[in-house]
Amino acid sequence: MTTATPATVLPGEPQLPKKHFLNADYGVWSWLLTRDHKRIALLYLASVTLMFFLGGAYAVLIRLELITPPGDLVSSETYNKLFTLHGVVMVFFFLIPAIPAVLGNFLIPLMIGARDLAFPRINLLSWYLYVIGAAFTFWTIVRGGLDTGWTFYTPYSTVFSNTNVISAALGIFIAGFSSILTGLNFIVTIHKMRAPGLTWFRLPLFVWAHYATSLIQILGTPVVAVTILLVALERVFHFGFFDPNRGGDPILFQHLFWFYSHPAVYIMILPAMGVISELVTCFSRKRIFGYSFIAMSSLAIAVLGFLVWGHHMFVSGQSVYAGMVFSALSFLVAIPSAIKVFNWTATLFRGSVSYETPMLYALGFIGLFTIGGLTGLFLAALGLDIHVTDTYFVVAHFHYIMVGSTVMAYLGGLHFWWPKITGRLYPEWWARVSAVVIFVGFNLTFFPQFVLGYLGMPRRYHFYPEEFQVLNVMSSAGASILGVGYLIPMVYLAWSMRYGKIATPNPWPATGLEWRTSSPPPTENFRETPEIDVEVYDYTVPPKEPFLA
Amino acid sequence: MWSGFPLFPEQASSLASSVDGLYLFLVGVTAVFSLGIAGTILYFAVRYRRRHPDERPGEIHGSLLLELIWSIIPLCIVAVVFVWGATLFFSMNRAPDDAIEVHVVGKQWMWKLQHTTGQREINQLHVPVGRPVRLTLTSEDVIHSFFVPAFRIKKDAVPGRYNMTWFRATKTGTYHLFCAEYCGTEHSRMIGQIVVMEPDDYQTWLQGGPAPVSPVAAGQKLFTELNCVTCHRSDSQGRGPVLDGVAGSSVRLQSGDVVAADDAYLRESIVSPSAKIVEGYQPIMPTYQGQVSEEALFQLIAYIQTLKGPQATPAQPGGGQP
Amino acid sequence: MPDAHASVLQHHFETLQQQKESSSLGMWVFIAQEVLFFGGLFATYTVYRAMYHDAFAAASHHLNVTLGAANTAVLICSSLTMAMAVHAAALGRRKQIVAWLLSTVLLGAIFLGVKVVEYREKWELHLIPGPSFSAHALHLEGDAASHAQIYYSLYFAMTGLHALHMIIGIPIILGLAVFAWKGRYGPEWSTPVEMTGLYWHFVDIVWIFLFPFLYLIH
Amino acid sequence: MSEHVVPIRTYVGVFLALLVLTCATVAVARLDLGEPEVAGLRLPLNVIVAITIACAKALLVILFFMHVKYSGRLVQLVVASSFVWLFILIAITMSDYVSRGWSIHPGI
Repeated sequence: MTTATPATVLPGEPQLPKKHFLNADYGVWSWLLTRDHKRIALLYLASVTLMFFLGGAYAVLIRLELITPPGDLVSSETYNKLFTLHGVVMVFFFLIPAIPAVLGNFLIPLMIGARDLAFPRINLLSWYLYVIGAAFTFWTIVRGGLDTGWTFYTPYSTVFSNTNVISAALGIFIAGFSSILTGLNFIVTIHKMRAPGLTWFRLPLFVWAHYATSLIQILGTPVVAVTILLVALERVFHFGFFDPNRGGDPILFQHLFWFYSHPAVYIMILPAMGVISELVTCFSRKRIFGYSFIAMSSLAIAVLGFLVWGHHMFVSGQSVYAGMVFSALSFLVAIPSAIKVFNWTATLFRGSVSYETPMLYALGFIGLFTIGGLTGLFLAALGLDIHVTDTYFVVAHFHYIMVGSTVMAYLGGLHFWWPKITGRLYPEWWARVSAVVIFVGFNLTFFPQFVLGYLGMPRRYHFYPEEFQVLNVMSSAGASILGVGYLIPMVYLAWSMRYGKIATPNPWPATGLEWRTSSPPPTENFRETPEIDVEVYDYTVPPKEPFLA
Repeated sequence: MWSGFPLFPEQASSLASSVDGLYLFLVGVTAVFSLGIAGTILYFAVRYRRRHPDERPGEIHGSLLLELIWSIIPLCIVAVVFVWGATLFFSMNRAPDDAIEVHVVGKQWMWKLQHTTGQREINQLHVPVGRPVRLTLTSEDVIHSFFVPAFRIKKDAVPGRYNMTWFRATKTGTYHLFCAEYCGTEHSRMIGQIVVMEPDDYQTWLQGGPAPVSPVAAGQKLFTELNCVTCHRSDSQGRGPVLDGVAGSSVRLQSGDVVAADDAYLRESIVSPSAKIVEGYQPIMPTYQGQVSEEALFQLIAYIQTLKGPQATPAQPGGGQP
Repeated sequence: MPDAHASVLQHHFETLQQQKESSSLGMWVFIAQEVLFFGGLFATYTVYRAMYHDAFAAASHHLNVTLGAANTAVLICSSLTMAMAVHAAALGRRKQIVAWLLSTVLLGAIFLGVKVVEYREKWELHLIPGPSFSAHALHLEGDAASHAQIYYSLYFAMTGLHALHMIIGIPIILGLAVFAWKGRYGPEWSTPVEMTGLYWHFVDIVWIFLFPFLYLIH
Repeated sequence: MSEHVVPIRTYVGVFLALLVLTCATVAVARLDLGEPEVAGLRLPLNVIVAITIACAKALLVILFFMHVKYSGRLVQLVVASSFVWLFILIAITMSDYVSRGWSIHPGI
């Protein structure tokens, strides 16, 4: 370890503030009944980490099974449950809440100079809903799992599956409301709680990104909630909604499902983009290039994202004309995404670039997001999507976006704000190593899957033809590296909570209000309400003094 | 395990090379952009690395010109890709008129296929090289998807409706058939083969085995057995519309709409007769949902398609000539 | 009432005005969410009504238009009483608030009572979707009966969720009445009454669409 | 914004209008207004009238009972966007169903 143990505090060394949100109160109930957004963020951090490793365990089993063509490790039934639960846990219980509910929750009030989110009780309620949703998911697992795929396509989910669709559906329904309430809280907070002088175009881009995300959470999530409810009604009470034997249309389910679940991808990626905007400016020590274009592109992605869901249904028998419209609109989403990538790149130009761990993650993000985004074009192109949809090409594409990009940004952000959250520094050397290991492991795991997909290996296959084995072995080998890469930060971050070097209020140093309070911040965030007269990202001057007593 | 380690799928249909063309174009675009961006980032990151801890670079706010350039150029590229992809998609959805018809029923967990000549196959499809083959797909239970990577085609088999796709094989050989839509426990075993044969071999194959009953003949038999003929008489005196010449015509409905009497319409009229009532008739027909298997439905429709209607008189509203 | 002022202002807000505006915006965002929640059902309804128009019309003829219309009137009345309660709260008329709130609850209960009567009728006629569903009472057979079942599935899902919203609303209003009786609400602070009012009016609006869509299919 | 106290007269007026519109929608449902064809599109007048009346009623409730008429731009924007998104959901979903029957041989 490169960091010193805090046995002795030398004079002049930074010290933890006497009172901060972590030691403001003690005991289990001071956490479980807290209304402090920072503590709730940490509750979320613990829960999503647990879910991440649960989902990751499923991924390990999937990759182990796929080393050989015949299904020799687990039965087909089990395999189907593995990928289903991997998807359900990762999508609904890790990726969707990860950045908003952990980093967003912690940082939005700090970044806008507020004492808390607008509705602290509702914020706590969100976490409890999340936990109840997760509990239903655990119940589903204990009762024998779920085999519908995370997409719950009818009529398989409503009529044919023999697994625990109801409890899983309820879990997702409840977790959905957790997501809705988080979005609601963010929207109101960003509108109504900004510190004096903090106008919209002075806001950090992280806040803009979360605002756009919240719009999707509010306007999309209820639709999937009610759709899941209809699935449950059809399954339990034999109501007729999607069952073709009773005149229902299974494709209608797909419309309703993807109306949310496509924008849900933007719930995962927009906050990640917000994180990257913060990291790139801080470690280039330079104003973000094209601020308003990045801010507006977040909103554009949120709005356009709602108009493209039918590109998941090009082979389903959806009308050819609807397919064309969806395809055209899908291509349009590429533009705001491209704008962001170009602006981040341009931010480096004539900057003062340093390579601390968060920046390594940010640069890794840009690379992986570029590939993930560009392969999205393959899937939006009607004639080509026909071949690659439902193959490993899609699997690779969305893992580049959802894991390669979102998880990279999440980890980057976690490292960046770790000193703020815990008041301590993580060990830089280990962190850099793990960032590189994750980047390499990720590419080894998922790049071969593009090739596999174009060769025609369908997704969700337990058995596969022998000619696909080499690429599958490569992918599994990469996954083992990736797995190690994810474990290392787990270990040293936990270690640093106790033994890490004490951080100053602004260790990087960065602009942004969150860096102008102590690390960790006091419960009320700022001793006095900050007043803002310049926009964020002003790196031409040395960092401003913290608002400390 | 290294034997046959392909990096690119075989091209065995008329569409394959066009799909690959678009694919390779996009691979090129992806390579240019991602290498370009990665290169620029690496160059900037090294060139503008921090040389002094207190370094304060100058401000750059942005550039409208650059924003416009890097919005418009990608927009032009995606416009090209859209048109390219859509054109391909249209040709995939428009089967040539001289195509061989094959009816495909997906079922947990097998593919049942029937040729117009009557041959039935399971998880195997024999087709001649060079002739277009039109597949009409449906499912008995959950959604499946008919995927032949070497042909670059895929189409869902959705219960309760007909989907269509087609291909023209260009190379003899045996190719993978996969179910690409997750359909339950044995999803990954719902696989098969497409055997593409020389036309002569195909003829031989057709003649081998016991003489099959053609779908039309089977359909005619069903038509009689199910007493369809009682109401659907060809002399316009029946209680149901005359079916002679109905296939492929336009039918005017009670609601005033005019619909094309394609396979999907004929299927719906058998399983959901009340959904579209022909003008001038009563909704009295019982449903055959659940009583007629998907294969039998194909046979009935094949038979109805052979009912040509030269004798259709203007007095027949069911004939559908407005 | 400076004391009341201090007690209702939560610590993380600067001013009461900010707190009120936040609550109001929060409630509206919640209602936007509700619109989309019911929206999924309305989308399903639109698709199937276009697909199976005749069966939907036939099935809907078995709903009791008189009861439906009466219930619409009851709900509109309850919206009026709710609006009056909000009005009284803004003026701090303690007894009036309680009276208007209780009449809202009463009207809500009448609505639900009528709904129970209607549901029971459907139960007796075997019009509850599921294995025991029979379109016999509708004089429909075969596929038209299946499509009528889709109609009734939607009918129960939509009116059921609507009724659930009312069932959630009623205890909240009762709670408000208790607090109003204790004199919590006045010109300084009546936001809870206002917000519940918004919720209740939203529930009314859902019914305003459900009534013609379910009862009045031509 | 919410400070505005609406006169009781307005509430009663809106209430009466809502009742009248309810009676109107029931009455109209008993008539067959037919389906005239305008520019190739058949317009089911009964449906159109029913939806129009329902929208008018909803608008009255939103504007007056829910005070949106007196609220700030932001609240109005929230209300408008929720309905715009509802429209997106229904309209785009229906676009698939409407165009499924369209031929892909557009006269070529």
